[in-house]
Parts: sequence; structure tokens; C-alpha cells
Amino acid sequence: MKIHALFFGMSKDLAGQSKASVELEEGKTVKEFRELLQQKYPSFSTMDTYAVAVNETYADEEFVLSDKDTVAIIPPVSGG
Amino acid sequence: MKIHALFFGMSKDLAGQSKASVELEEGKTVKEFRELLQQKYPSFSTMDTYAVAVNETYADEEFVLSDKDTVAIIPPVSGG
Amino acid sequence: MENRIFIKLTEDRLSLGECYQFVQDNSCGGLALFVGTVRNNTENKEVKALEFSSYEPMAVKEMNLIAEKALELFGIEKIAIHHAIGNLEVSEVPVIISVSSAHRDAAFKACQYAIDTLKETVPIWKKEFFEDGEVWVNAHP
Amino acid sequence: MENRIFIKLTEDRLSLGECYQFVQDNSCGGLALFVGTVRNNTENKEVKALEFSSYEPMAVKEMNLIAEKALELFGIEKIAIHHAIGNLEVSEVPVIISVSSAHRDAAFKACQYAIDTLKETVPIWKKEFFEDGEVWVNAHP
Repeated sequence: MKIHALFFGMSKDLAGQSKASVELEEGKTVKEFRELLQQKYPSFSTMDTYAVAVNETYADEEFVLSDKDTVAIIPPVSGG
Repeated sequence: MKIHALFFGMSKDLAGQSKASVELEEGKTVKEFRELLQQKYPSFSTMDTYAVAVNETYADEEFVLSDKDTVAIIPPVSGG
Repeated sequence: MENRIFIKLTEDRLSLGECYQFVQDNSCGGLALFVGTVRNNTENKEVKALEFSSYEPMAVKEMNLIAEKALELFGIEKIAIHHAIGNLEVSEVPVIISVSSAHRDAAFKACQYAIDTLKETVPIWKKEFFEDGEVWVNAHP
Repeated sequence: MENRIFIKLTEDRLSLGECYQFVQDNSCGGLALFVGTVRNNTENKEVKALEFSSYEPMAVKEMNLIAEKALELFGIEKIAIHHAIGNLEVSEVPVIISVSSAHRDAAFKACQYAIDTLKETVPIWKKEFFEDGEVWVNAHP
């Protein structure tokens, strides 16, 4: 299945792009998606941590992704 | 000695004036001044309570008054 | 300490911008403001108008005491406390307090401390006018 | 609930008056505001400029969630949460939150809740520019 990945803040700099289309096997979770990203973008390991939002809502590690989901990489926020 | 009394808020309405000159014996306290006021203005008993300021500073019952002190009658405040 | 405090007791209309400008400081990350407004009802009776009177020199003194105490207790940068006296209509503003601080938590605490204390200690009295009479607020005759 | 919430995420300059006007309500006695400003230094390094970027649709969604939760938790009347994005200079205003309530204690609590939660959950990122480089705030590479 196809995942639309969006990169923000520091992750955008590290990925060198603001979005990417990522192929992922059916039934995979956010945790597994993170592992795949780590392979595609080794420099992501320089980020302490980041959250993930699926279709504009925060999702935890066990969340199971679906085809055409939009997955955003959310480094620690610093608004306000 | 002579005390300058100032009346504010409800006490001004009850006294029917905003200030008065009050004769008081030397060495008297705020407490005794209150008692004297109560005699001069019996309607003051309709006030639940009031504070007293001597020369623009809150004073307690034991405070000893001096000649020419300005004593203000401070009904419950309601600013803000 | 003087240039960190701005006290005003006035018959003029209060200005949110003026209170904001005074405390705004490039070393501060946060600014808390409180604006009191005249409510249109007290215990279900419609308020037509209000009159604030004060023991002016003492009120200014007490407002300064609150400001000094707030600087000391909360380590804030600047504070403005403005209060209107005279006649006010519903939706007009009797009081504005603004506080700036490096840390927003201190700004909120100091702002709340200032309005809470003002309502307890500053010799200002509010008289409410209703269709059928008038009453001194807080007095219980 | 919609007309009690005013969310804005904009490249324009924020307006304190606009936030104030929105929440002002004749049934309310108190109004608490928080104004964030850009500080001129972070850990003793002078900040030259800042850039705020956001995941816009989600940021607006999260700001709405905060506002709804604040109405529910604190029983307040109205709330405005405005955030600026794009380039800001020192002393400019990235965020304004205003809250009106019958009781001031609830207004202060809701205002503080909103700014605290915004700083934790709303997908907005600040990049600080110094003489000798730039850094994503909160990121620890």
C-alpha cells in the first residue's frame, strides 16, 4: 500500500524534502513505518524523538496504517 | 485632640457628609474612635463591618490615634 | 523599581494598548493581562449603570503596594494596574492589569494575585444602579 | 459551540484588539489574556529573527480541540486562540489567547491551560536565527 509521508520542522531538513510517497506492506503499524523511515533516512536517528500523526490526528505506535493514509512526522513542537 | 474623619461608600451616605472634624481624648485607640462614631452616627450599626485607615494606611483596633490624624472609614471595598 | 510599575486611577477610559505597551519587554516571553468588565446583571437584576468612587491617595498607595509585592513575590519584569473611577456603563472597563515576565507561569500568578488583592484591599467602591434603586456592592446593610 | 471559539493561524500580524473584542461579553465579569512575544535571547545568544512553520490543517484542528476542551473543563464563555506563522522579529507576537468568563478564576485557568497545551500539542515549529547559525527550538539533535 501507499503512504503519503509529510515532514515538518527538523525532519524536513533531515529528509531534504517536505513529502514522500512510501510503499508499505498491508497491516503494518506506525512503529513499523518508523523503522522503514529510519532505513530510508538514516539521519533521522539524530532526532531525539518525534511524534506521528495519521490523517491529522496523533497516533500511537500500535496504530495500524491503511492504504493512502497521510502520515506526518512531528518533531517536538515549539509554537507559542 | 482633633481627628479628621473621612467617610466613603455607604458610610458617606449614612453620615450624610464626606468628612467631619471629631474631638477625641488623648491616647484613644481606633476601637474607641469607632465607639464614638457609633454614638454620633447611630445608623452606622446598619453596616455589617468597616475597616479604618489612619493617614492612608489600614490600622487595627489597638492603634493609638494622635492629634490631627486623618481617619478614614472604609466599608467593604468593591473595586475591580 | 519605579519604572517597572505603572499605576493609574482615572476618570478617563482605560486603554488595553497602553497597559500592553508599558509591560512589553524584549527580554520577556510572556505577558498576562486581566480586563474587568461591567456585567449586565447581578443576581438576575439588570444593572443600568455603575459608579466607582475611591479614597484616591490611599487607593493609589495600595495599588502601588500590590505592584511592589507582585514584583517581589513572583520575580516578574513589569506590571501595570489601571482602574477607572466615575460613571461606567455595561461593557465598559473598570480595571486592567498587565504583567510581563520571562516565564509565563509567573506572569499568570502575579496577574491573578494583583486582581485578587485589589478586590480585597484597594479603597474603591462600586455602586450599582438598577431600574428600581441603587446599592453599594459588597455592603450588607 | 462554534460561535464561542475563534481560531486563527495566519501570516498576518496578530491583533490584541481583535482577540479582546471577540471574547468580550456583557454577561462576563472577567477576561484573561496571554500574549506571547519573541524574546531577544535564548541561553544568552542573541536571536536575530524567527520563523514559525506549521502543519496547517492539523494545527488548526488541535487549536480547536484545545478551545473546546477549555470551554468544557472551565465553564468559560468564549475563547480566541490566534497564532502567527512565517517570519517574526524580536518583540513581535506569535500567539494571543483571550478568554472570557463569568468568574475570573476560570478565565485565568482556561487561558493558562490553553497556552500550556498549545505548546505541547499544536504542530508549529520555531526556528531561531543567530549571528552564527540557526536552530530548531525544542529539537535536540
